[in-house]
Amino acid sequence: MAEIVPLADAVSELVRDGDTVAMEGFTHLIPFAAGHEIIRQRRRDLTLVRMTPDVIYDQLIGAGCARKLVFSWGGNPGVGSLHRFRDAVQNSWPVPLEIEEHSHAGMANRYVAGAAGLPFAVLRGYTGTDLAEQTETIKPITCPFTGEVLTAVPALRPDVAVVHAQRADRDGNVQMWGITGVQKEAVLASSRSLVTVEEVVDTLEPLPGAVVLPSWVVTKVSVAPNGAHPSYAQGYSVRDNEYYQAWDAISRDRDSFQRWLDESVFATAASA
Amino acid sequence: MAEIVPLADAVSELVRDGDTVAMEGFTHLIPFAAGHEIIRQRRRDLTLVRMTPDVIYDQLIGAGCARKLVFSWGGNPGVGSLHRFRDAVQNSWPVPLEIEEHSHAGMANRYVAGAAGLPFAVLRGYTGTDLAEQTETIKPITCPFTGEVLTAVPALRPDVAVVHAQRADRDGNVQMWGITGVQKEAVLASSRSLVTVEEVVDTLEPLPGAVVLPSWVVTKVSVAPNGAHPSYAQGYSVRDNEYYQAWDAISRDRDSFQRWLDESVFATAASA
Amino acid sequence: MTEVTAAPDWSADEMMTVAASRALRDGAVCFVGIGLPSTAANLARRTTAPGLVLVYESGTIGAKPDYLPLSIGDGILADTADSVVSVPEIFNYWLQPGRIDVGFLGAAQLDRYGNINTTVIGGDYANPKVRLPGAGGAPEIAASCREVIVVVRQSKRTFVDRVDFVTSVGFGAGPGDRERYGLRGGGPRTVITDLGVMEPDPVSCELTLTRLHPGVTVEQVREATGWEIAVADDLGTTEPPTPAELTILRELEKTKGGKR
Amino acid sequence: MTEVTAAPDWSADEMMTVAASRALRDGAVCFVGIGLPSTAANLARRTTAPGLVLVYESGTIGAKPDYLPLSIGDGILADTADSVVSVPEIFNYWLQPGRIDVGFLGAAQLDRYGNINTTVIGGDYANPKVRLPGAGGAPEIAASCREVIVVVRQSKRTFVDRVDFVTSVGFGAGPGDRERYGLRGGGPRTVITDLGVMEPDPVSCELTLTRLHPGVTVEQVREATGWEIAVADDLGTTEPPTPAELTILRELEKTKGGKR
Repeated sequence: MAEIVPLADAVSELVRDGDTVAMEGFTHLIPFAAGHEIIRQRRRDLTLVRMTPDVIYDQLIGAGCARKLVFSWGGNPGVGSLHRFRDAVQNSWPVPLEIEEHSHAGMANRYVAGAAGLPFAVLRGYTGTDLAEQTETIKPITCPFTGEVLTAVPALRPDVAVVHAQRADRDGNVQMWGITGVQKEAVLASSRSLVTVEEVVDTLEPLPGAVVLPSWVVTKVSVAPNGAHPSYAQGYSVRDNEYYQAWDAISRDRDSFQRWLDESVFATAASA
Repeated sequence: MAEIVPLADAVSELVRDGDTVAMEGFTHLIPFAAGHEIIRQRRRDLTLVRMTPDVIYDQLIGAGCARKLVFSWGGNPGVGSLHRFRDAVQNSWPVPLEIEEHSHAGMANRYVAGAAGLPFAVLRGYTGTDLAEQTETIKPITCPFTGEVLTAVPALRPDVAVVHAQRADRDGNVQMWGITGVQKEAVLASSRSLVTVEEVVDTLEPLPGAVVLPSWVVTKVSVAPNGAHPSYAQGYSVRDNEYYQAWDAISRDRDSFQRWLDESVFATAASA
Repeated sequence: MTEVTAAPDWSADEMMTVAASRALRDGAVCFVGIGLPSTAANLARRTTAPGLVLVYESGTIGAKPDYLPLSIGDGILADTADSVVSVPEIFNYWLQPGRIDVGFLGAAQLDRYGNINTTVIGGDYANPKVRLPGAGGAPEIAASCREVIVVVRQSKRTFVDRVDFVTSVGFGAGPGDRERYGLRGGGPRTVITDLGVMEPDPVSCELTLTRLHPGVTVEQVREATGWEIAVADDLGTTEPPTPAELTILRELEKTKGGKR
Repeated sequence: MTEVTAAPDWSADEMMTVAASRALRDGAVCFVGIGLPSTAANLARRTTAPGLVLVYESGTIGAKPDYLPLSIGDGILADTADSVVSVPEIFNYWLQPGRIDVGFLGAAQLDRYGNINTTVIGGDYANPKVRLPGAGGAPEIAASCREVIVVVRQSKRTFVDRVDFVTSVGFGAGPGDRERYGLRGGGPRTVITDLGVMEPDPVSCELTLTRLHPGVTVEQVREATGWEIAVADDLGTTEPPTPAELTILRELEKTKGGKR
């Protein structure tokens, strides 16, 4: 059963130096508050896994939390490049960043295999691309019935998954709706999980399109109102497009990024 | 885009002698009206695919529509055996019935592979069982990353899928809710599809737990109110448990079955 | 322990169901088949294990039916579940990875190593004497749950030395087979019948009689078992059903399928 | 055909977007990326293809946004979709089996065989001169859609003889490569730029200039292309944007992200 604890305690207990951490949320419900808490607690040597390491991982990478990134698309959506990610890959700043690169279809299927307790997944993908040569976790596999050659990717099994959802009930059952991306798979694929929520309610009223994660597959729940900002939580907030645009200038320069870190992360405490 | 046509027309156009037909519905939303229409149109040599060939397939098998059954559990749920199925397997009555037998997990994954356009699916299953020796569509497969041996099953790609749903809109978009089983996969895995519905409405209001099949993946929609009877359509009807119990007596004997066929299927016409 | 007199006010089937319900730890996640397992699990939710999580293969997770469902897909299961998922998802994301604590199975035949047959009896596979329903979810429940409880009436026809067909693996041909097959769940922990309780010997994996239900003798069990069944040195006796258990069970049975 | 005078009242980018919108057949199912493709697809829904079905990789099927979304995961897409599915499902059940008619892609580099690079430019993979965002959904969109439309501004930096990195396959190294790779979609059908339209030669698979936008010369296209581009014998000219198209496009752009 999931325990409901303050965010700082949850991060401190669940995320350890050297862990493989998957923070998911596909444009919607990105767990920024938890990400900032991980920076604040100065975690190091993390392997960060995420289909779209957008602004949230730009922040973690720039803060020096990561030694490796497993991903399929690293950009600032609607804006442009991720400057901290680029600086890490091109100049090893602040620390070298190893990368393991996939396509969305590959990453999604790696989570599916992890959630399903399988060592690998099969897809039609990568053939003819140069990715297949650069990434060791892409291999051919032959159909035992037709002889057709397809592509295999290994399961993702993060140490901890971190996602944001709209609500939990007092037993720690979690409910999210709108675009729910790959969050169910990320939680089910991981050994431990932290879900930040907009609020805790008495009863989770069924809603169209809602995904429920039963309490017994969640490790900790933390209340973090607006914890997806600058992304959004459908029914609670809208996407802060200006933040994404402003991030381009903040992150372009190491000094201005460092100032942002000091002022917006280290000088503040988790809100719950 | 799905065309909305009378059930007799839909069956006549979509289901052909010799076809592989998947009629799905897991206890809930079983397409009985469509099944009776297939019997009424005296289809022959069908390969019938269904995870739980319960009373609906007992009727089709007894009526001589099938030459082969692909399945994972053939019983009268909550009651006992399927006598027509048994008579066909044990005594080839009215015609011999070839069987291809799987477990639920295997069948579900075969539909998943079909829906996903893959030639096979991988699961942890069958190892140590005698099924693996009797069924040719069960083979070992080795993980290219870990060397672990798992089980592969080939995709199901029926010629036509038949399912029942609560509603469609006038464009042929289909909505079902409650226990939705493997119906989405069955429709997506098949070359053609027929969806019978309780009613056609102007707008499909979003509902908790609802699955929507867009019109462009459905071939025909037919209105068949109470078309899942004696199973049920959540929000429209309840399960007719007495029918399932009565079926035991009707089906036990070839003559009483034949009388049931004449009176309840051939002497009646599709209602829409 | 209650002393048992000549005519108990409960049936052997009731004893079996009550014993099965007591085998469920509060808070456990339980994959429930229809029939006796569902009755036992729903009884447990109302007695010793109010926090039991019921998962049905129809995709209903955390179902809390207020009456006994007649099938694994009754509407009440979807209406009261924490989450309803597709059938592929229930097998792939929930059963297969080993998230389920207890799998509850019945059997047409059961052998000394806890292997289960629900496929064919007699003849051979192509020409069976009796064709049974088949596998359903059982093979993967038997493979993947942390432990399996089998509930079945005991008779020589059912309790056989070797099943005619292995539909679901218990301990195969003995120690080490589950590991060889790569099965990750623990296998049968308990077999509960109308006569008593059998558990696998920790060394030989053979089902061993560990408890008799009140009023049942070892001889009766031997006569209802198709192999020379081992008997535990510390053979115990099951506590008879309490009045509360019986009342709740009988109420439950009356509500089967939603009748009230 | 409208005669084009010195200063048209539309920009080259607007011409590109309008041309892309016209390439979408009414009723087609279209897998839409963000940026120009999304603008073009939403323009088409309001002009020539009201029945266009928009599918976004965020899992929104049949989205009908009443303003231009800023990301592939804006709330308006979920709110207006026929169905919202998980990200694994959108790739596995909807894109991979070839259900999508048209895939819409951009490119950082594009070569003569329509191969696309969005990964790294210059240096080598481990030490690139410029690190780009990477693959996202593009490789499988390029592989599986019945046809692909590429929308990209034309320049020598972008239109290269050979991409530095094949992120998404067009026609590989030429005829037969798609079949060899087992790719089931048809590959790039049209490349639409701010200068004109290129289509693969049916025999050589090389991108060939088939249409110029009004006011653009072949020479301009040659100067903006990093290989000796072939020119179709029947080189055409694009119809300029109609006033209606321009009005709707400009209204759309104003609503980007929900601003009104």
